[in-house]
Amino acid sequence: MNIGILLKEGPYNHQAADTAYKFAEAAIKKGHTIDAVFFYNDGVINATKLMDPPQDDRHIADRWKNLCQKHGVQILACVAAAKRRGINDDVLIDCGTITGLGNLTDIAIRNDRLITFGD
Amino acid sequence: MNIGILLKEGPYNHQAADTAYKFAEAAIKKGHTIDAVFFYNDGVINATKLMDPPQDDRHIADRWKNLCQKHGVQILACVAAAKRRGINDDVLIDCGTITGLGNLTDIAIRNDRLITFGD
Amino acid sequence: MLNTINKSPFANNSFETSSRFFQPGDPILFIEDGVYAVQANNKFSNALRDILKNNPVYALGPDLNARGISEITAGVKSIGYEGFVELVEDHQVNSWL
Amino acid sequence: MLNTINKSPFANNSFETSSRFFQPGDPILFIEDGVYAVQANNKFSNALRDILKNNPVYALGPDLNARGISEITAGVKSIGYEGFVELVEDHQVNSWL
Amino acid sequence: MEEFEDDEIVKKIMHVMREAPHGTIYTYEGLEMILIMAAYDQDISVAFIDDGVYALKKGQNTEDIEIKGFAKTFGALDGYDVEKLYVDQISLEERGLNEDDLVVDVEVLSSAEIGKLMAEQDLVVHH
Amino acid sequence: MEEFEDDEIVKKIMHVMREAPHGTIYTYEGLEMILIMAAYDQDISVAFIDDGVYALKKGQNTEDIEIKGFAKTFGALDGYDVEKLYVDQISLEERGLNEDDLVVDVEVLSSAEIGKLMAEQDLVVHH
Repeated sequence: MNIGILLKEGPYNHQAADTAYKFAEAAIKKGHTIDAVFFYNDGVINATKLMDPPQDDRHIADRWKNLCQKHGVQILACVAAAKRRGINDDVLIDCGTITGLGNLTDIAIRNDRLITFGD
Repeated sequence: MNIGILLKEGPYNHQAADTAYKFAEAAIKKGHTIDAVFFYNDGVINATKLMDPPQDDRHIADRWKNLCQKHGVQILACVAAAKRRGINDDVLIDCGTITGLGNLTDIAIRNDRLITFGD
Repeated sequence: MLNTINKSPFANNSFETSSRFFQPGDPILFIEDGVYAVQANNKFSNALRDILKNNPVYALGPDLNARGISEITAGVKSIGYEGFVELVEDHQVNSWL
Repeated sequence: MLNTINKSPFANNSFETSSRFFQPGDPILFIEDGVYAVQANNKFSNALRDILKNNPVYALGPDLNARGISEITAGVKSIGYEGFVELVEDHQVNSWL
Repeated sequence: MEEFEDDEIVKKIMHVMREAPHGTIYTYEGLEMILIMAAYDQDISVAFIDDGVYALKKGQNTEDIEIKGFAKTFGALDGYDVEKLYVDQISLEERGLNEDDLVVDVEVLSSAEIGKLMAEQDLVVHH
Repeated sequence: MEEFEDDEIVKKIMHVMREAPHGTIYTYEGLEMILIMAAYDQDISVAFIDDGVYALKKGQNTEDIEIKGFAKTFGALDGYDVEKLYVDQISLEERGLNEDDLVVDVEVLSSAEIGKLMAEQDLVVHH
């Protein structure tokens, strides 16, 4: 099954980013394809490579990068939402892309599911 | 009167950053001193100079910069909260400082008020 | 102590909870989405009238206007950001989030 | 359609509201702070029992464990992230935020 | 499902507004998403539930909080081919509002009726 | 107020926990703030209200959600000279909990009693 994920909150402040990741991991393990994780609203903060959590904590930006590099999951941040919150190509995580809501619409159309995580 | 402000949510996503600013503006107009605006939790996102909202919208990072440059208001972001969310000196707004919670404690001690804005 | 409430009472329990903690005479200020509490004739009007017996109640005018709330419960006073500052001059602040 | 609920029912009205919209047979899945709704013998247990008459109800086990909830309302099934995926295989998703 | 078919697929997509406007950006950024998806010729509907109904309230003037208002855009959604606007009756009544208080013509439905429409969707997105 | 006096001033600061743990970071980052402020020898108290009481629930195991737990730190706050822990009785009862369910000894008070303590503070911070 082909699945898209829409993530509407930033990392650490809300559990949404964690649940979205754990869901994606479990779906891939069961043989499904995660087409894309699309960051919207404060979700775009997930896309910064400057994230630097304590060593003994999970690294949320690295999770997205790994999903992208190892499993071909597109990691996308909405450009309008990103600009409001100071996310641009200078700080974008490797393998991530800043894109438009048209791309989200394509994701909604071409996948069997689009699942929202937020707060 | 000497006033500190604690801001716990990021710009645009929550009105807290707007209310905090409008309050600070009104307090200064009435002759009070705003000692500092301290960003905590997602509030640290207020401190990025990469913020680039639509031209016809208010520019929240510039508001903080102006408070600092024109009215001597310290603009401070908690280092631990900032690191989790990808805010460091590379993207910090002019006149802003990344600092620790000890500094917030000093602000709480030396001011007549510490007022929290959040969500 | 000045109590501020910034959440819609329909969505969040901050209004209901905070009212258990108010001391007589404490001013209450509704800001941001909190101002929906003072719209006239809604389901919080009775609770608000009870509070008004012991506490002065304010709502931030700019937030009322932004939300198109023109009629507010009798006894509630609409103030601007200057009025907010004046309340802070006289009271410590308890910002219910 | 799978309905997910992620907010504490004590703090937010998403559980109360969403239950007006459930269709018979729709599975309901509580995740994150939403799982407080299924703690045994709390004030939402009766509402939950009504829902259980027409809908299968699940709660995410990792979220229950994180919050120290060991006893849950009878009839509610604790599942892992794999179980969440299985529900998604069978249903479109309505994530109440 | 192949790429070239995308243009021909029309999905039923319902956007749910359940938050109050202005206190958070969800309603506003949700509206931006609706406008884009509508431009892709999808079958869009919008349901206003709980505090979401306040997004449609007449007389909103955001000048003094310096946040961009958007009630007018909701009022003009039919110009973007978004014509299915559903309002939850209980949500309206609980807030002491009626249809005359809203900036646009809507269909006021029971929660059960909106629930049935939700069940027919390919996608439901909450804002 | 002059700089050199700072060390001598002891302010009464109450931290209010009103959010559930783990779903958001407020309780955890709030705890970090409490620990720092306590190190500055301030007169710290913590009030647990509404879902905030869940922060003290026994048996929390966050391993499977991979988020750092912190119930133990709440249980050890007296080691940081934070000894005034107040729990709102109604909040506890509404959640079907009692003192035995909590990781630490607390003072269970009525809302009115906690309200009186709030009125005595120099500063109240909600997390």
